Amino acid sequence: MATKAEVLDFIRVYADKMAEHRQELTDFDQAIGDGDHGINMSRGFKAVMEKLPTVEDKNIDDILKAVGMTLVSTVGGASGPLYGTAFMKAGAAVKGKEELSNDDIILAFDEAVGGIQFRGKAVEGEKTILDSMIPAINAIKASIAAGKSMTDALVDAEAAAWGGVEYTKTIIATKGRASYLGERSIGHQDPGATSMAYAFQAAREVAAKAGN
Amino acid sequence: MATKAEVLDFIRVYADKMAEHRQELTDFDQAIGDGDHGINMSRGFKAVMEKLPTVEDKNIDDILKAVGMTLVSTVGGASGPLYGTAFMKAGAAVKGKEELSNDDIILAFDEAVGGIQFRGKAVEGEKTILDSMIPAINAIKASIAAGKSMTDALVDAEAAAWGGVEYTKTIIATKGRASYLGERSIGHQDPGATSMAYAFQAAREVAAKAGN
Amino acid sequence: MKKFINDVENVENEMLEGIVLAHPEYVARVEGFDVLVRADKKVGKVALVSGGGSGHEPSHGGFVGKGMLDGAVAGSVFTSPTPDQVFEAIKAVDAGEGVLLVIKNYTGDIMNFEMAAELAEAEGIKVANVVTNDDVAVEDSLYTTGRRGVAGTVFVHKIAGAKAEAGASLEEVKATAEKVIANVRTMGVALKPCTVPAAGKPGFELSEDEMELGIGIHGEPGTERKPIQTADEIVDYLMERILKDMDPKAGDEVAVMINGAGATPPMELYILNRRVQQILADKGVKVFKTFVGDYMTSIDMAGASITLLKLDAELKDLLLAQADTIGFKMY
Amino acid sequence: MKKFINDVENVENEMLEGIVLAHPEYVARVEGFDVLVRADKKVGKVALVSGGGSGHEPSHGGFVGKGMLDGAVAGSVFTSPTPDQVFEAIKAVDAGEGVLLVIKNYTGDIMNFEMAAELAEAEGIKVANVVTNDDVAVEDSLYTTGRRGVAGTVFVHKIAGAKAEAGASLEEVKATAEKVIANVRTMGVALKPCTVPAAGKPGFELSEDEMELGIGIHGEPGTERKPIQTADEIVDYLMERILKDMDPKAGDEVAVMINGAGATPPMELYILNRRVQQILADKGVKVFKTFVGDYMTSIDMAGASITLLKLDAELKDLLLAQADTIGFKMY
Ligand SMILES: Nc1ncnc2c1ncn2[C@@H]1O[C@H](COP(=O)(O)OP(=O)(O)O)[C@@H](O)[C@H]1O
Ligand SMILES: Nc1ncnc2c1ncn2[C@@H]1O[C@H](COP(=O)(O)OP(=O)(O)O)[C@@H](O)[C@H]1O
Ligand SMILES: [Mg+2]
Ligand SMILES: [Mg+2]
Ligand SMILES: [Mg+2]
Ligand SMILES: [Mg+2]
Repeated sequence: MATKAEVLDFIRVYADKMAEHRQELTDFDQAIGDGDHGINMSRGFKAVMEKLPTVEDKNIDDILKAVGMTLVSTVGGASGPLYGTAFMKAGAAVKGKEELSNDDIILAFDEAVGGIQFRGKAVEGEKTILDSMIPAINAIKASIAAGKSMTDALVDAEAAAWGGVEYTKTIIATKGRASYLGERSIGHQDPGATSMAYAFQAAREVAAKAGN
Repeated sequence: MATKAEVLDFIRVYADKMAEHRQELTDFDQAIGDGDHGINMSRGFKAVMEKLPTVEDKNIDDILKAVGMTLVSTVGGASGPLYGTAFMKAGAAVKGKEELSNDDIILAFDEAVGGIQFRGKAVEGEKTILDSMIPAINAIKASIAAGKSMTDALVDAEAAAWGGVEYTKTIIATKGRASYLGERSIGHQDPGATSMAYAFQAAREVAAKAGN
Repeated sequence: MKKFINDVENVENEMLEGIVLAHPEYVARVEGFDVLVRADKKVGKVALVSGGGSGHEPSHGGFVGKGMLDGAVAGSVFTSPTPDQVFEAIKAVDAGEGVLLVIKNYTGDIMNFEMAAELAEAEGIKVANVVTNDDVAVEDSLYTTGRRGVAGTVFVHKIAGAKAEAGASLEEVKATAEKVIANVRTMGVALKPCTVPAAGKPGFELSEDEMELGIGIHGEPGTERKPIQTADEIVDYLMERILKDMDPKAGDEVAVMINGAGATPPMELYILNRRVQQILADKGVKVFKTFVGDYMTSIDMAGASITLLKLDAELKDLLLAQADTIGFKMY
Repeated sequence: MKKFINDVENVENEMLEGIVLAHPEYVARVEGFDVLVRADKKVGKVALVSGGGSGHEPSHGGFVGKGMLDGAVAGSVFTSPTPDQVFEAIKAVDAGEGVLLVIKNYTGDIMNFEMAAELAEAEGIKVANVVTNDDVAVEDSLYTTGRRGVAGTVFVHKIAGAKAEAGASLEEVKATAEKVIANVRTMGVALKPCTVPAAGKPGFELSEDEMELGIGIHGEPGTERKPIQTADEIVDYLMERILKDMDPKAGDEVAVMINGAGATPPMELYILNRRVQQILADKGVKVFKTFVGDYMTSIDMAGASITLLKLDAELKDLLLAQADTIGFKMY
């Protein structure tokens, strides 16, 4: 489960990570894209942090939707609509909730990944955000089904996410800007998959702190 | 005195020097001008060398005029009209001559420097071509008046020319592009004075070879 | 990084301010947004909106005006503008006849413009879009997102803009735009990389004797990195790729654009053009009109692209139709 | 040196070929000479000839056409054209009403154009000349050759060209040109040097954090070399010098030109313009018209210049008069 405070904490921790890894994500994008992913994500989450105080008294769904809208209107590029849609869809999935059960959390993740797939029309294995996100969500589901706590499930999720990031090094990009490189995209780690792995890292840290 | 063969030889030797010192003259011009003096002079004398075979059967004055016209129409910049006028005026001064007496040579030099002054409206001490040319011509006159041979007079002339070049390092440019630098032109050697000193060097070498 | 800027966070905004201050007779800014629209809104016609990341100037704000665009949306440097910005542009220019969005084929641009279109349609505005993809450097296959939209997009603005100005319907303007897209091909080359202000360092590296052939307008890599060659050899390489793809016949008529990437002076563009024209003349392809200059730049990249547009009678008329914008004038 | 060129000996010629191949509707080349003239010679008017070294494109061939120049002479890069070339231009454009030579104040340009004028006068052609000297970076004193002619020269072409197009006499056109010269002031700045093709290396050096204020259009040094500053600080410095010299009063009207040196993208020029307009607004000086772009370049130098021209009623009319050239269009 997750309280509203934890959701807010997750947003803040993730925003910090985007600022902290701005250069790293940009460097990854420089190798196979146009070198702005870290700039885009950190600009977006800086705006989220400015927005947050105005919505933190609202329900979780309103908070998530506000985050999504802020990302959509400040990130731009490919990642803006994708991350923005993910947060908006996650919000819509938990309408009216003041606290999230594990089922709510799983539903929110499912809706988020569905939103990304609707927008980006990609599937796993195309060297995108999905390559860390889908394995991570699958890991959560498996671990919760196996009776683990959400904290432990998120440990597994983060590991799966980083595994997905590693996997992106081995494949050709067929979506996004990196697809122009063809064969030459092999060997490089996908920036979007990487920024998504940090989302699971942030979730895992927050859950561990809260002890859920 | 100077035969037509020696005049032609002088032109060839000087042309070689302009090719050889292309970079050096350009570097001097880069410091206080626009970095093209060696390029300009070598382009002009390359054209002169192409023109020469078509006029070498003519009189000395026609040859000198052809050199002047070629320089005027190929050098451009400040040095084109100046060197071009100098050769044309020198040619006009020795009209009809098949061989030059020492008086003819001195008259040709005087007319040449007069042409440069008419065009460029400069006087000695302004950091220009004149600063090596005028001392060199004065040296010829003094040495011939003192009974020296033209070969020896040209040794003195070349020395005076290089003295003039050294002098240009100590003065502010008040003519040409270097004048924009004001005080900052001090310490630099004038490219035009330098290319003119090579003219006296060429003349000295040719005279020494001929033994006049 | 050596640039005339004040604050990397603010280059896009200050640039837009500078454009409006320079050319109030051409463009106005939609207050609070990074959107430029015509100083005098034209009513009773289909409106054209284009845009993309900043750093391609005069694209896109420089083409707002009579006979070309009605609105241009400026994202951060090399980053697609966001849906809310595009939506604002659509609302500002719509005159009831519908709005055509001219989108360059990049995942980000398509998603952001599509989201904006959804917002506009929800408000009852008729919106259509076309996606430009003229870059022959990139293979158009199932395994890519398709070819990139690059300098040929300017011809789409010009010609679709003329069609709209002439009073055609949204469907007609869209069909004309698609005809241009079907007939325009581009390929580019870079000699020196560009520097995104917020990144502070060049986006890729080329050693003193290297060039990147098939470069994208955001410095995306191309087909080949090679030792630098003569202008003629470079043109031969680019033209071979373009001509292979578009295959014009003797007697066909084309428009030519030699586009500078930002740091390449006219002198070099004209030397490239010389060879392009020689090749077309050798093939018996007739050049109807040539454009040489900076139309779709990549900030301060040293490089150029060659664009050919195959023309028919309609496209020729529309290409020569009056246009009066900051960056493109035709009378 | 990274450039799109074939042979350093041939850049000027190949560039001229490229220009004529691109724009046959605007310019034609005088066969065998580095001279561009209007594609359709205008008769019954005073003709204008300008020129200088190559490397300043679109100056000067790019301004040949209706309402501006009748002929342009291109020397080697950064080297004044020779008298025979200028003479050829004069002969080609003279329509019996006389020819005005617009010369930038450089020793070489003046001597070569004067020799050409002597040749023309010897053939009975009426020739007059004006010398532009708008660069406030250089002191105009007895101890210099006077101020340099830089980007302000473009306003002389535009306005004197309009005067000639309107049918004024040689004396009148010259008087108008001189009015522009008396009222136009410019100052420039460089961030990165330019490379003359024949030289093969940059003409001066600036370290990664330096700029050269008061630079000339051939990379001649200026007033000061300083650590690089923000765009606004740089504009403040340049404007202070320009305003000190021209001292416009509140209510005065000016034209503004933000000129790029060749490798500076529009984005940065507009950021500079923003500050220029702020300063003028603060002083109550009215901006009548602003031009932003590459008008008088220094090959591939990264840099810019700011030009102000104080206007009266005549100059305003002539500035807005129709012009149709490759590099400058006004309708
Ligand atoms: N169709 C898509 N579906 C999912 N993710 C995508 C898609 N296209 C691109 N991405 C992700 O977006 C990342 C790039 O984001 P960013 O650099 O911010 O945008 P842009 O490519 O527009 O510059 C890629 O690394 C990739 O993970
Ligand atoms: N008025 C003048 N009289 C004599 N010599 C001059 C004058 N102006 C310039 N020069 C000479 O010309 C030289 C520069 O020639 P060059 O570089 O070829 O022409 P530019 O200055 O037009 O580039 C200077 O070094 C100087 O010696
Ligand atoms: Mg990116
Ligand atoms: Mg010089
Ligand atoms: Mg991007
Ligand atoms: Mg010169």
